[in-house]
Amino acid sequence: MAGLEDLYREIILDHYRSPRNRGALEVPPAVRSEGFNPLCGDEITVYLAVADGVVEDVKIEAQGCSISQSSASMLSMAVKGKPVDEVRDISRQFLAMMHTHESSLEGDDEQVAVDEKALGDLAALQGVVKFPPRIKCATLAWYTLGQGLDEAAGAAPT
Amino acid sequence: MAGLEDLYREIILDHYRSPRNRGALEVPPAVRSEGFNPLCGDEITVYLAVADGVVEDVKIEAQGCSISQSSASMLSMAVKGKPVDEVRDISRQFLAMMHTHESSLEGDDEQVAVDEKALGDLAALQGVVKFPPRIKCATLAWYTLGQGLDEAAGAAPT
Amino acid sequence: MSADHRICDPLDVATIKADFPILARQVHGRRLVYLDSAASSQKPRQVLDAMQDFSVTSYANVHRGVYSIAVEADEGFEAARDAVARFIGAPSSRSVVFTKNVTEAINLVAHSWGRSNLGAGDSILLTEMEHHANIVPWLMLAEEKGFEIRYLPVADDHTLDLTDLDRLIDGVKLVSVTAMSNVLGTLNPIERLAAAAHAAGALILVDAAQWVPHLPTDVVAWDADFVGFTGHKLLGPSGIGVLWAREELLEAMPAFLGGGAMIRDVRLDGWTPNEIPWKFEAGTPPITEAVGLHAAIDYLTGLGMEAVRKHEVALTGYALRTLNERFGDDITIHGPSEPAQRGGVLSLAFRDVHPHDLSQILDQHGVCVRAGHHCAKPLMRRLGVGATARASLYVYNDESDVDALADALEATSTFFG
Amino acid sequence: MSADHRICDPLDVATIKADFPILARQVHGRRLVYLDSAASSQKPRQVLDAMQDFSVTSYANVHRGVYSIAVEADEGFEAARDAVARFIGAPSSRSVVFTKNVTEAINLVAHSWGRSNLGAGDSILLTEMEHHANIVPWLMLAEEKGFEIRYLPVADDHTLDLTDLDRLIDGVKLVSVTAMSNVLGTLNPIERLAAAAHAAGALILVDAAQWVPHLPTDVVAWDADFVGFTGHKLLGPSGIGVLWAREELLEAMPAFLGGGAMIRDVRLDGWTPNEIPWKFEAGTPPITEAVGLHAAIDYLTGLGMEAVRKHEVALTGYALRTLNERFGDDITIHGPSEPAQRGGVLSLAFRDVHPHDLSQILDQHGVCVRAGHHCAKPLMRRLGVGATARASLYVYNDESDVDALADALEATSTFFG
Ligand SMILES: Cc1ncc(COP(=O)(O)O)c(C=O)c1O
Ligand SMILES: Cc1ncc(COP(=O)(O)O)c(C=O)c1O
Repeated sequence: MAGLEDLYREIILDHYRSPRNRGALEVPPAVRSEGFNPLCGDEITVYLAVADGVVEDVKIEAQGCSISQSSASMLSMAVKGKPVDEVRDISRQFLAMMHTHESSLEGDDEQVAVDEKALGDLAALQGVVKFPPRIKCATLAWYTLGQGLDEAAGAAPT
Repeated sequence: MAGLEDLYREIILDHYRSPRNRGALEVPPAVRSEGFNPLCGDEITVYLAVADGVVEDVKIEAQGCSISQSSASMLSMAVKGKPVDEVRDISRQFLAMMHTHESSLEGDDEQVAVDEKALGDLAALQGVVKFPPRIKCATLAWYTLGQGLDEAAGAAPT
Repeated sequence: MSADHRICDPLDVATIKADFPILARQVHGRRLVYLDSAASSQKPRQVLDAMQDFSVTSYANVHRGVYSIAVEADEGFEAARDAVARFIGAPSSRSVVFTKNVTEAINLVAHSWGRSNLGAGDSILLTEMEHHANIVPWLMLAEEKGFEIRYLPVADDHTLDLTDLDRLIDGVKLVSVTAMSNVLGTLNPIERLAAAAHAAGALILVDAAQWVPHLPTDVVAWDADFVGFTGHKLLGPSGIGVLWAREELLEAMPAFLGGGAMIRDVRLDGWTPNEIPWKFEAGTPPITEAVGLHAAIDYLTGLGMEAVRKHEVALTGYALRTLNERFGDDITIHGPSEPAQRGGVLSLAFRDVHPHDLSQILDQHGVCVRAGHHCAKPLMRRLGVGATARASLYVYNDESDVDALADALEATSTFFG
Repeated sequence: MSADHRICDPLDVATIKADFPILARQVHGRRLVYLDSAASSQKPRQVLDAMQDFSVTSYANVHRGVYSIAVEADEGFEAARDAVARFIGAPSSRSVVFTKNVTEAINLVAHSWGRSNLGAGDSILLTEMEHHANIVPWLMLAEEKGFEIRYLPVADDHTLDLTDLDRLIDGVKLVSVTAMSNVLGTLNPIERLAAAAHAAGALILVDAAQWVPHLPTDVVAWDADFVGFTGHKLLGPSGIGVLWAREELLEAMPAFLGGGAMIRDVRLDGWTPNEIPWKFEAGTPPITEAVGLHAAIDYLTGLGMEAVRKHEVALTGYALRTLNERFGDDITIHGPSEPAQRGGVLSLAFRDVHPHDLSQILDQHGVCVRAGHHCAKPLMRRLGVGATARASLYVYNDESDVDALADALEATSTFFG
């Protein structure tokens, strides 16, 4: 098993200590999505303000470990101000990186090429894949984001 | 484990080959009780004609192994013409003999003194206790008899 | 006397026998001749060792503990799920639910799918050759819900009588059928029944308790909706069974048992379920047993399920020939007469010796056969018998075991002449 | 630094440790310090050997097969039932039902007793400190039947708040309560609650999953109606649990799972149940697991449950003193502060290190503690935390393990300073 330095990179601890974009947005116009990690009790609420196909603002309420908190914080920075398509792409890339080592329960090991540059700070979370039980900590915010994007798409005027 | 000669005594095989008191009685006046061995499929029907506190007649329909059949046949001989009280006593004695070795599931090993003379032919079934799974074969007819006696007592004019 | 029809066996049974420590044991001074694998099979060293190794190196409760041995325990447990999925051709492990036995698997379907889909005016189709595990749960639910239960009859050649299939299947919501009879050995035409069920708008549940251990299994080729089987009949431990079901069905079904691990959230006034398959696994699962089941699957995969099946066809043929030649009219062997159409389950009637007495006497010769109704009382009534003596074959049996059975049958004449 | 308060231990823990092969293992180059027995305990050689011996000498399916090894298997299985009965002071083995875990035991009561006794207008009483296994089955049934669920609150000292007991218990049909909290260690006043339940005309179910492994148990002294516990928490194998209930209740309750062994007769159109306890044991039970549970009970009986309890009180006291002395305000240990009023379950909050991170770092030091909600989310909400790190003690733990925990806690400052 890998050493803890792979898990607790400085940048991760920094996001944990000073989480970005904490708080709530008014719903509506924003959408609100909730995620639970059924096994450890981590909970997260993602607020998304989407307009004209762009994630104009994002806020996060969460309780959880350093990994889930820093992942949520990094998420908020990575998606804020980005077009929804691009957000979905980042999300896909991030989840692909996380699932490289995950239980084959998730099905075939579809290889999505991971573009570390696109992920920015998020690449620091790569060490998490060496600690299988922590992968769900890192991905919780992202699945919750996905629900929020779906909801925003459904709510959008067509 | 004991040798098979302990189980298959000549007298047992004789009752098996030529079961006594086979058949049915008209119900009512007779009472009819049914027993099943849930695990092996043995089935038995006991018909009792009880009048004035005496088992005046008994008939048996049964399918099963040599032990269950011979026990039923011996039962029919042992109880026919006897007062109900005496029949209950024989039954108690027989069941006590059978349960000496049975699983403590049946509760405390209450020691009923067994009077081999009173049991007559039935004493030949004593060897069965060395073959635990066969005890239920030997006792099936007796539990069914007990149900029949209870029913006859309930049905009797008071 | 039977040397003239020695079989050509794709398995090296002598080597296999050596893998099963219990077969080295003696009973009444004779070698143990174990012919009761249809009730429960024995376990090879490889399975016992895998369980022991797991227990002394990586045991912990599962469900994503963070520390190392918990991670290893989780991996061992989930790897077992993956192995089960591969073994039965399941498209994903998400659709593999661990239960305590196949009985629980069928009850799970009855309580979850059945309770929410079957009501008065509905009907389901079973067969006359089902094990009680595939009758009683439906009788219990029917008492509560008032739906009708129909039965496909057993024909005189001991196969399913499909003459009236179209009429009987019409309008049913579920067909629930054993892939192989545990009394007759009959292999049922699952693909055909699945097609008929789907054409009638019904789902099909396959009780594969006797099939999965003995023949290659492909739940997709069957086009089945639910498939259940049990670990202790396929060289694995007691305490574990499997329900496989199509993912969409599991997703849509309400949970059955409630408790830890099957939830996403619990509040004092409500709860939400976890994802499949965990939604159906309340409480601590049979962890070490899953590891044992995995080892059993690896063992059988090592032998090759095609080879296992060929071995059993050949040995069943040898047994049918040997017993019929030696005992002629004194013996009746229930089930289809063609080895290729049946499994190695031989329910016997021998002279007028009751099955209990038969089993008792065979035991004196070290030969283990089960006597009774084999949890199939409706089938017993159909056959017109109260019980049978059943000898069943598996990978560790060979001609010497069949010969021992035949020799022991002769010996019954000491008491039952 | 803690040498001054070495405890006087009635158990010879060094010898006990040597009985548990997994404790000889290393993790990250450190000795394994197993502090997660509240989730699942480890197994001694004696249990592993008993299961192995049984598997290689006497394994067969149970339920009265006639041949010798089946007789031996039956005897082994039923002897386990007798041992369970003696261990918990049950008046007879007939009232001991084997399940797969305590979760199934509670679900059995909910489905069988609950489904036929609880309806709209009824109510039951749980507590805020229940494990999901004793909440979700009732929430599920209440959704269907529409009865009310009340909760006894948890007081600030982490015992049950009984102030409103009279009002809350009035009119309920069932009180279902854990004997010991798996998060707080709190020991609940079962005799008092049983008396109150009976006075109110209610039955009482005791979730004794955390009690039976750690304290002497007497179901008669409790005056309980239903008691459940689980094998894997008392040195036994996974895959087996126990429901004990008063005989009259079991007699009157309808069967739950349907299938083999639980029937007296089955026809195409109906069935009749077997006697208790088998009426509630559908299908092949966890046979080898029962033998393992028996060996675990023998092991604990050999140590003496009084001595086990004394050991845990002393060691819990040592742990509370050590951790409080070394970490002062940096540590919060949930649960009652008096060792005599609690079990050896220490749910910790440490500085601002999240329990997951704590568990991860402790693992680097070989120390196994569980992080999470411990299947008690309502209690977590009551405590105002999302998760805790839980260290739990058992017979194989001693002061050196507590010291290792404390040393490892110091090391968290490397990352979380
Ligand atoms: C108090 C309590 N109840 C119930 C359970 C559930 O036990 P199992 O998972 O063995 O069913 C546990 C343990 O997880 C427990 O601590
Ligand atoms: C066809 C069939 N179905 C169901 C079962 C029940 O299996 P278990 O007792 O493992 O649930 C058996 C074996 O007893 C069987 O042969």
